Amino acid sequence: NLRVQFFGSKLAAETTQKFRVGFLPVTCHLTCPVTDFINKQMAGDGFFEPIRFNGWPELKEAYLSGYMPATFLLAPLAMALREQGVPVKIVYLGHRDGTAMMVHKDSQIYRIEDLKGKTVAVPNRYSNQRLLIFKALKERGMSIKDINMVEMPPPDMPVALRSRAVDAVTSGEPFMGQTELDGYGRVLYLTKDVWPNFISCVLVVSDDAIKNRRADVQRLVDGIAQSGKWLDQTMDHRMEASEFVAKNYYSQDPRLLRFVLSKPPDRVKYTNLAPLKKDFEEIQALAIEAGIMQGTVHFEDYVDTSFVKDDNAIQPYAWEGTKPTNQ
Amino acid sequence: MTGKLAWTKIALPLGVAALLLLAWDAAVRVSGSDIFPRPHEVLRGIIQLIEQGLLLKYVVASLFRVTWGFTLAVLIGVPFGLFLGWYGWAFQAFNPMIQMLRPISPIAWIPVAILWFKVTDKAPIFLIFLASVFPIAVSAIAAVQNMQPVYLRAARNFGLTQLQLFRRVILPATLPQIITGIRIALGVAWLVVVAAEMIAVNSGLGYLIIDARNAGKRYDLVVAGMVMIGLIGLVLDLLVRQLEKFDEVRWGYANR
Amino acid sequence: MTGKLAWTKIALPLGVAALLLLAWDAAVRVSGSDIFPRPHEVLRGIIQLIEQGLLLKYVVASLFRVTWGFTLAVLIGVPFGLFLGWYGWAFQAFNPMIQMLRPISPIAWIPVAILWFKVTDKAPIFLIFLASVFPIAVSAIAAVQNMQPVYLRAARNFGLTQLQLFRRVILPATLPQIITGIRIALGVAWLVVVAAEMIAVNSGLGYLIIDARNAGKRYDLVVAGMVMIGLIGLVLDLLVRQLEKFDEVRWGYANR
Amino acid sequence: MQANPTVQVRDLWMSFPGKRSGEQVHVLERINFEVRQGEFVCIVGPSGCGKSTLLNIIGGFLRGSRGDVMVEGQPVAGPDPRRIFVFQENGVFPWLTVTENIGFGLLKKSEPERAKIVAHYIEMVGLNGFERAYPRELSGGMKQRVEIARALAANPDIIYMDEPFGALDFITRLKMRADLVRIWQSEKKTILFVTHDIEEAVQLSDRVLVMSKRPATIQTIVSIDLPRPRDLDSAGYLETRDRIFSAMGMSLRIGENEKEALPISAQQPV
Amino acid sequence: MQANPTVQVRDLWMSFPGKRSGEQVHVLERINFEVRQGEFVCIVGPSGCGKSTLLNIIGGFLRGSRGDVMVEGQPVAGPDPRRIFVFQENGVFPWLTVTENIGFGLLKKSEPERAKIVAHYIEMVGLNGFERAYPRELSGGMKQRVEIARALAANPDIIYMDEPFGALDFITRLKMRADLVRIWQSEKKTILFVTHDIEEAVQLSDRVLVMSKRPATIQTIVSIDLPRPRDLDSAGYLETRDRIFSAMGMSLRIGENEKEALPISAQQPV
Ligand SMILES: Nc1ncnc2c1ncn2[C@@H]1O[C@H](COP(=O)(O)OP(=O)(O)OP(=O)(O)O)[C@@H](O)[C@H]1O
Ligand SMILES: Nc1ncnc2c1ncn2[C@@H]1O[C@H](COP(=O)(O)OP(=O)(O)OP(=O)(O)O)[C@@H](O)[C@H]1O
Ligand SMILES: [Mg+2]
Ligand SMILES: [Mg+2]
Repeated sequence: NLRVQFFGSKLAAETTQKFRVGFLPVTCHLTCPVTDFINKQMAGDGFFEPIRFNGWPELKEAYLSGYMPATFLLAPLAMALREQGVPVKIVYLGHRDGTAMMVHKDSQIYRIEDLKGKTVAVPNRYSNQRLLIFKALKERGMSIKDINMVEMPPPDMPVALRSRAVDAVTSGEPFMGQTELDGYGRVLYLTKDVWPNFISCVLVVSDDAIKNRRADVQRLVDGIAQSGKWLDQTMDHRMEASEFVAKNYYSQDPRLLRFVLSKPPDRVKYTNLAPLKKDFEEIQALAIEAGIMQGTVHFEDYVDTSFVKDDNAIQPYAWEGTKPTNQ
Repeated sequence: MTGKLAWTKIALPLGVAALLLLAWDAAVRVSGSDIFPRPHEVLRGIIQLIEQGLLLKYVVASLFRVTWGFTLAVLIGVPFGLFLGWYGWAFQAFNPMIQMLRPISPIAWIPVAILWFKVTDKAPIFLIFLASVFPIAVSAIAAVQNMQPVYLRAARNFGLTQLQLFRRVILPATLPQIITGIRIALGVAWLVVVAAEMIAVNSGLGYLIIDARNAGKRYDLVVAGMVMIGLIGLVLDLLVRQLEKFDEVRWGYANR
Repeated sequence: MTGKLAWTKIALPLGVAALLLLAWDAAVRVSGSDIFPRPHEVLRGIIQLIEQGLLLKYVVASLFRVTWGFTLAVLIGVPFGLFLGWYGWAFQAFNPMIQMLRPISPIAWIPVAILWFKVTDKAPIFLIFLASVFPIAVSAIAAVQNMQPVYLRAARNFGLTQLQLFRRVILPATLPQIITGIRIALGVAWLVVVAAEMIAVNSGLGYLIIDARNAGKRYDLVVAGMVMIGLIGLVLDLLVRQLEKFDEVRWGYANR
Repeated sequence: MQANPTVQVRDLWMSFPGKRSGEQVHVLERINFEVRQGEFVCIVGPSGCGKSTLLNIIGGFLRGSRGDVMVEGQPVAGPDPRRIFVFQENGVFPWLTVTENIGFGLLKKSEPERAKIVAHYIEMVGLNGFERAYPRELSGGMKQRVEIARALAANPDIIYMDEPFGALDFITRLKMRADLVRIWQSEKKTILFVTHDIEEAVQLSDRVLVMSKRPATIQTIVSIDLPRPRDLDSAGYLETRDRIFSAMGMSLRIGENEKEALPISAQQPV
Repeated sequence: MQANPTVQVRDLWMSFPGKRSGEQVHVLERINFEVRQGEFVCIVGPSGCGKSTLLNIIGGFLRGSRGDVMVEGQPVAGPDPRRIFVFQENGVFPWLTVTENIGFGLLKKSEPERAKIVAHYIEMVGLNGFERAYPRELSGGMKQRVEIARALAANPDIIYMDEPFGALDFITRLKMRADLVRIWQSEKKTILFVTHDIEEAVQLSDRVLVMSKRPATIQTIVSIDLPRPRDLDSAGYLETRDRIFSAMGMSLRIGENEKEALPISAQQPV
């Protein structure tokens, strides 16, 4: 391979390597470490290599550079990438629902309408949280111009809310749960209240991997689906996952993950993750309105549904966890 | 002579720049990559920013923040550095703290900045200040400590007040070295502008870069932001170097 | 005398540190905030890291990256800077490029680093190199350009080869100033370690800070990372300053 | 207070820490002398014997290893604006013009007064036309004259001068000597003056301190009771000069380094 | 080639750009002279007249505004290792020891050869015991001797010296003069020597160039045909010396600045 590697090859993932999957330490990507962990417990070794990143840009750039053939990604970002000609396909969802908008508990904001004139922090322009605000405002006869939207790295949101530097924050978990757990954040809305079955993150793979490493992709999708169902099977599973993910993958306080996964239990859901056209059409419509997509691509272009023949047929992992360690 | 000088001053760097641009373009083309933008794509990105009226806005916003943060850093760093350089006890007392604080990333300071300054322009200004004040202070301290002994002796001989001593001897004697420190610090101030503009500001060249990195595949805009910062850095450095032409500091420079 | 010196060198900074710690503790207590850790909580965080065996691992990982990036920066920056400082045409040709490159944030370079070096240790090393090579080069250029004319003349008189000239006159004549530049650059190298370790590495003090930030409310660990970086910065600066004691550079420093 | 000792050096020793070997460089040994108020004392001695070191200790810029140095009855703690030093190395501030350098010690004076004094001394050292020049634009001798003018302009009680006329040509030097003596006589200053020119020492001073080779002791002190203005052809002058010459020759002959021990007659055939 | 002009200065003019006013400082005007190979030429003249400037132009460190300077038949393009300059400002490298400084021009020699030469010149300038000292540990006169030794050690064909003995005491100075003349005689060097000491000029040189006040022209050139070793009491010596004295006095009297125009007799009463 004499090609100059200096500016990256065209997403040519090296086939010899273990299948790499990028993720961030957020609850939206929880199925990634869960799948890996259960696999290692059951089979002694994982069949893919989860690569943990610390922020969206690096994650995406590593994907674009061809370092890994698959990654969790913001849904609107994945769609926009396809539109920009990046050979990427959404094959499965990361979760449904799963975020919230928090206000300070002492603030006078009780309804979405009260956000008028307030400062609201979102992670970035391509986050679905931002689109969700578009939707929420539109449904109440308001527009984005009625609020002051700022962008901020999610890790800084708790401090910003605590010090009331902003009036409201919204991002992936666990940052929202943290504010609630610490007693100064109050939920203004959970995503399910505004946008039932909300999707924030999706699993994407490169066209190249779909063509050349189909079996790996299929195994990955199956694994994610199985662990999603496993998570939603019992609350014990969620508590178990909180422990091992917090300890081995996220280096967070397990208490925090337990909180996010249980208060309320449907704050975030990991079932029903097959990509559906109507969901994405709704996202796309909002994305066009929000100016992050043109609308030159469609569901069939950016989603490959062929890896999920029948989502309902997939069974959760038959793994009961390492109970003794919980004592 | 002047004709020749002007020629080399303009033509040489332009030649180097042209070569670099060609190399960049060739490298991207040869690699067959479609991720990294080619020079003309970056140019197109800049033009697009101009058309949207964003470029000027972003440049002004970043210049505003850097100017404030950096000016504060100079106003505090130079006197503080001179002071520490001159008074041994002050140096002993505060130098370890300075050496501890200066390698700490502005990113680590972001929570503090938000806590203190909320989501205002003051937060990035604070971060820029923090990153640039230490190089300035360190160079001022070193400059005082390296002053030629004979000037020190002459100065001490005339019974100046402390203020006069600083104003009339220590400052001018150290200025050539301090200007070098200031030039380095100015680069550092811009170096952290991207980190500083992570804080909920919706403008600035740092924001442009963050935003473009967040966007799908807009590396043309990332590079556009880098190019703009580079150009501004070049101009500001030229301006600071004009200081070296003043009679009060010219003594410190060999005749070129 | 030595007794007194040792006393001030240790007791004074410790006193200042103690005062600062008290002030920090009081500030957090008064603000009633529970976000910011108090000093003893940070200490607990550090102890926890030690117990997990992470602290040493992280320190070693960051030291490894910074040492590589910084050493490369010194090895390239000093000769390159001396060269540009000495040859007017080279300065004319390359200085604008340097001034353009040096204010560009390492964060903006991350995409390039990932493209070139993938997610390996080379990527952060590259970013650290990039951030520290320019301060070093700028201070070396300035040092040559500010050399005392009489040394220049004496040097030119003896008909040295270019290499001898650099090795035996220009380098020693500029070393005191270059060491100041190196000290500043060492701070800058650490300044960017957090940004550099954003690239999917899973070790290092920068990683610790990012990771702790991602963990919701582990500011005790964020501050622990800051403190560790600060302590390392202090030690490294002390080491670099030992260079000033060598006979070959002592001439550049006033007797203290 | 008149005729009281202004400078008293009692049993002064000085050594510098040796570089590598750890052995010390002994420079001054058992130096004892006094300078009365209003006296003009010259110090002569071989190069490297310790003249600058001695003057720097008296001036408060260095500290002796042992012994006392009192000036005006007080132990010397540091430099003092009533005692101005003219350095052997050029101490003119390169960032100030000639005018600003000469006016440096006059910050307390009003602007016009300062201007007047500065103009007077610029005139005296013959730097008219160079008022606004920077030191880098001056010749070696001109820089030296700026430093002398700066010291005189400050109107100190005591002046310490370390080879102040070393870089001046013969004529300028004569003029500067005459000016210095005039100022000293009219304003009753105390002057300690290091020179390597024995004729200069005899022309200027009341007493000449002849130092021996390093480690330097005071070889002899030669009093010069010749009337002023001094007649350089008078027998007294010539005799005093020759006494110092031979004292210095002696100081060499008793030195360890016999190679340097040139007899006085060495001045004859070159 | 013997007796051919080694240094030829033809119609040399030099002015420095005036600082603020834009008016220039005219330093040299219409300078014409030649130095034959193996000749010892001294340059004397009032302080600030342009002696260092002239020497720097000949040495290739400055460029004249007008006129030609040829050395060994070639226009001077820059400094050359066969022509070593001893600077008026101290040009000793502060980062090198005495030994390293003196051996600086001998990089091409083998290690032991270099050590031998260095030892020889350290001995000659009387710096034994200071081989490993750094310049900051030396006195003013010792630094000057290091620089002289460094120049002589390089064994150049031509030596340009700008007040090299200015900071030396009387005895050391006599010894250095004798050594310089010996080296010059035995090794047939060409020497251009700036001094402010007229006696020194007459003792050393074949010809003395007397420069006028700035803008400097060559006032007179005095040939000294006295046999060596020179008898400093001989009538010829005294007569030559006085001719130069009066030429220099003249040069002052015709200067613009009447204040400085001290008559020769000024050397009498101080
Ligand atoms: N900082 C120093 N460290 C070590 N030795 C020193 C230092 N300063 C001076 N010396 C030594 O002290 C001795 C006396 O030096 P000093 O400058 O007093 O001589 P001097 O009589 O003024 O000579 P000169 O006439 O050449 O100026 C010299 O041998 C010198 O090497
Ligand atoms: N770089 C410069 N810029 C402007 N003027 C200068 C510069 N260098 C020298 N001059 C002027 O040129 C004149 C001659 O200076 P030069 O150093 O040649 O004198 P000199 O004869 O060597 O005197 P001295 O005996 O005092 O060393 C002086 O009037 C000085 O002010
Ligand atoms: Mg001395
Ligand atoms: Mg001169």
